[in-house]
Amino acid sequence: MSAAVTPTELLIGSIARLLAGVRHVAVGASSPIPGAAALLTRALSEGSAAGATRVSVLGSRRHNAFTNGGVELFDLAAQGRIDAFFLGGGQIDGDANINLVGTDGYPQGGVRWPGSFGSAYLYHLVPRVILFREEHTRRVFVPRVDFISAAGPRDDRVYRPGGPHAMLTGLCLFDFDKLRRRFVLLSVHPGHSLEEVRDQTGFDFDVAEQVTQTAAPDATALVLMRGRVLNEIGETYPNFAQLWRATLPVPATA
Amino acid sequence: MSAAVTPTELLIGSIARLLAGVRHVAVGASSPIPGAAALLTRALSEGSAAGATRVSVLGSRRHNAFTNGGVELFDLAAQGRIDAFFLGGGQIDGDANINLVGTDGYPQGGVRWPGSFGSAYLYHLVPRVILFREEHTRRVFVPRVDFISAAGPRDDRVYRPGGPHAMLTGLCLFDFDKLRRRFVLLSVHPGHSLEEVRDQTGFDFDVAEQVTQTAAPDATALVLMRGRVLNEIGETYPNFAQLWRATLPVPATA
Amino acid sequence: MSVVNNLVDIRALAALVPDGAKLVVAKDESGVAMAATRELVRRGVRNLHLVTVPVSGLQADVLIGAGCVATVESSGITLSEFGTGPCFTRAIKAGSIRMKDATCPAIYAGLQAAQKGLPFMPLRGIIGSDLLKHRDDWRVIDNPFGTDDKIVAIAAIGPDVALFHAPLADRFGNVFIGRQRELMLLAHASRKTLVTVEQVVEGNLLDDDARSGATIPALYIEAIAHAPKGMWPLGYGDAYPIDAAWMRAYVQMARTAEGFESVVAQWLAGDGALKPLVGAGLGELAGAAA
Amino acid sequence: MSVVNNLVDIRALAALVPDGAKLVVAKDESGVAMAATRELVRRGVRNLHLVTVPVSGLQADVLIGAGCVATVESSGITLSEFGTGPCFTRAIKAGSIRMKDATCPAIYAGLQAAQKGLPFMPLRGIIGSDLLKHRDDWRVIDNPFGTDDKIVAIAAIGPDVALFHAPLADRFGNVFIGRQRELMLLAHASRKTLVTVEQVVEGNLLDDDARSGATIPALYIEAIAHAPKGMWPLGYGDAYPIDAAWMRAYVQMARTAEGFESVVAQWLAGDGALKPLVGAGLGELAGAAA
Repeated sequence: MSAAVTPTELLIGSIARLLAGVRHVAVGASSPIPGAAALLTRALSEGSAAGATRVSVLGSRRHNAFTNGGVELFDLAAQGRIDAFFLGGGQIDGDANINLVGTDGYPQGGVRWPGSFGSAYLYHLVPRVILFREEHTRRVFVPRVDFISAAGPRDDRVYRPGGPHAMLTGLCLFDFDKLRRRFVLLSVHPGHSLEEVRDQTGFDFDVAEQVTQTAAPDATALVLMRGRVLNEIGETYPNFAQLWRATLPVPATA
Repeated sequence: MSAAVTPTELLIGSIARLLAGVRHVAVGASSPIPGAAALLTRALSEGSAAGATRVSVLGSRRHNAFTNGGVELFDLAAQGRIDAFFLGGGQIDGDANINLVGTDGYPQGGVRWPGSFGSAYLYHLVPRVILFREEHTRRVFVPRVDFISAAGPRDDRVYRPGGPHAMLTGLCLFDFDKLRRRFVLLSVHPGHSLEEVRDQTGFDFDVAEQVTQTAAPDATALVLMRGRVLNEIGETYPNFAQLWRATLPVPATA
Repeated sequence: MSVVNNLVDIRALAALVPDGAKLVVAKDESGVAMAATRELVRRGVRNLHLVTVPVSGLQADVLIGAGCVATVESSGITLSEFGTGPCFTRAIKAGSIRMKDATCPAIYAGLQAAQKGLPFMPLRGIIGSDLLKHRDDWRVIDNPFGTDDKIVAIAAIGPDVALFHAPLADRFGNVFIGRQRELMLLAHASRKTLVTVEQVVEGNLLDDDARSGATIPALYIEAIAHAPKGMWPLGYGDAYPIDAAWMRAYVQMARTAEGFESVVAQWLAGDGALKPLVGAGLGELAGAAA
Repeated sequence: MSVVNNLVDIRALAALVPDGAKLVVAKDESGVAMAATRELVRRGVRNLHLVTVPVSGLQADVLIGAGCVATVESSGITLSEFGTGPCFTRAIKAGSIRMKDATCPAIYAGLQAAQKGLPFMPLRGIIGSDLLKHRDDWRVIDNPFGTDDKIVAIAAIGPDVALFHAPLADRFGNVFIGRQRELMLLAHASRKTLVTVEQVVEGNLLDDDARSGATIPALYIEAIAHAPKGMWPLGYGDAYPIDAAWMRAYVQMARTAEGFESVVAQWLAGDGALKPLVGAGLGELAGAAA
């Protein structure tokens, strides 16, 4: 347990802090770290006065209670019954627009990514969308995305109870200021610096008065994470769980 | 089997002839005679080149394959996958408007009936709507309905692939001329006359060149009706089946 | 998944329906929580906006007769082979309820809009019907993909509470509905869902590969009460038939306000047969019982 | 209900997908008819308009690679942990397929409109996304119950054929789908539905009170083929895992058109492991097999 916190564990712990108090968090496909963070949030919230956080992990059989097909997540979101969700992006810009389609012209363009998934919809409807992208480079964080899969908040009088709440990368954590519609750097991960964040970010952002070092998960979180949460996420992401387990000080049985 | 055909059997046989060739007929609530006619149509159609008529009897467990709730009938109808349905009316007028709500002013008015059910929708969408009302009086067949639950065809450029196909009463059978939008008397039931129909009908209608006596069901239909169909309809309408059975020449075991 | 403690007794369940609630209920074939309805009447709930999916019978009639209902939104109130709803008819004539006459698919469309968090759903048909004249929550719009093609927009019906009866629940708060799929729609569309069930089973219904696809997950369920024969005097599929003698007595007695009071007194007192009290109103019955 | 003779062999099933069909398929978790997809490739079906609900992986990639597809309508084509779809990416760059980029709930909305016989369904979100610029079947309209409230109308997606894999069928033509409810949507929305199943059971699924609520009735099903392990090389719930070695070899080999030809040749030949043919295109393989 005294083993150093890995970067993955730091990210999981950071996301779980962003999820504190949510009633229902959903996790999309191909999202092992957000999934682990959601499961950690649930484990931490059990027995609390507000009741345990509900977690719906797409692709899981055990941690997903939906019985109305793939549309159920979207219906719940529009009803305001999903409090938090995760989106990434091949490109993300300073207006919080995200691009999951491709670069340099559409449709043939340069790089082509899989597609927009549910982003164009959920970004408008889920109040606490957490943008998560580990790669923190100017390739990802661009001045202006080449294609808007899902639009950041803007003055268009469109129904938009949702939107970006924070953005976590491999280097740092940003808040998103909904009034000024700007990212605000809150903390930098251990081993990294504000200068590095500036160098690797292609858009302007604000900086909090006190930029801290991103806090590691506390002992309770770490115990839950490396035990129950690791087992739970392994049902949906066995390869991720296996790699994570290999970093633990005392290897558990597979 | 040589027993006289009862009025109920005449109606069932007449409806079955109107249903000949339909792929899928649905039968609404509180409709034992249309239900029996639909089941007779299925029995007669089995083994035909076009395949058996599909029957969906609302309220039945055995003769209803729907698994998507009450909306499934309406969805199928809008897709054009229900060929025939039955509607009645507290009042019906010569423009084929039907009233299932009440008389003399809305909402408090005179007589109040249960309500419009699915009529306002299905009347537009099902190509072969058979209007069926046993009571044939000027109280029912009025010059103009007091409340339009479901509107007859009219020049309003509204999407309306469906509409009235025929109207069967306790006295007679009308065709509905879709071009001229008029009821056309086709046949009068045994024991009744054209004069009686005129006396009891509050709206103008056309009369076919050759008004015949409504034909009784043939021997094949009568055997199926009094055997298999009577048993099948008894699942949904036990009281109706019991009363019918009591009219048969050799009482079957209950 | 942890055990959810949402199993309550039926009075506690009925207490979760506030006065003035928009309450959505199912038709007889789908599952009607009659035992819970009795507790609503006993409690004297008031000013309900009752939405029936898409029609109702005895349940709506007794709630109306007992003065629990301000508004009825329905495509049909009828006791089917037993006749028209006597309290419904009386209330309409007296103008003591507001009636929102509907057509069945419009009720489904309004609930589906609520389920989907949409302001409205389009629906074919209806145009030309007088129903449309009396509904400001139904509007004719243009089909944006058509030419001169009008279609009706049905505003969302967002119920406060759904109340219905189902076959099975488990101790994790999940409810099995079998083929009565529209109960899922009621639960999804409503802010709060209350369910009575014939039976509470061990194990988790969501782990049962045969039943899980026809199970409403606990996510939508506020409370469940175990109510065997909870549809009586209505019948429930193959489990028990409708109590036809009770229904016939009901229709006879409820023709007058006094007769209906006698029905209610006897119904609140137990599950037995109804005894017509010739010439006796509720006052006398209450006196006799005291 | 009589026994329906719609059980066919898998080649006969694939023959029911005409060239040029708008074909709707499910995502990996819901049930992908891979064995039937192999028969489509073997037959050389052409010009499909492939609609994925809402995303696809290997199935879309092989159909695109094999030249079966003219248009892809999808919210995402990805092999998930195995990487991007190599044939999809190549076809996009070459401009050899028309891409209708979507967002997941819009695919569901378009199918639900078709299911309901509606010209469109409204949908929140999307406005501001560049997706909207490239879709003339998505239009911004006014919410008739709002004030200055724009909402997107999604035109119906009416597929000619739905093709998917399910756990069970019976000899009456009914198909059990369990929790994969969106398969019911595919069947309801499409003119013709083709299903492969792991198992054919005796008895009528609609008479099984546990399963009937999660059963697509024969009414919607054109043909069923019995295809045990019909999702291979994909995995199927708890029944069998994804063939990860095959998938890794696929992603490696399909990076080039020649490598993909070798994949197809081996895939059409059997259910075994993929062997990379260094320097060997389909021509050589075909020669070796002759």
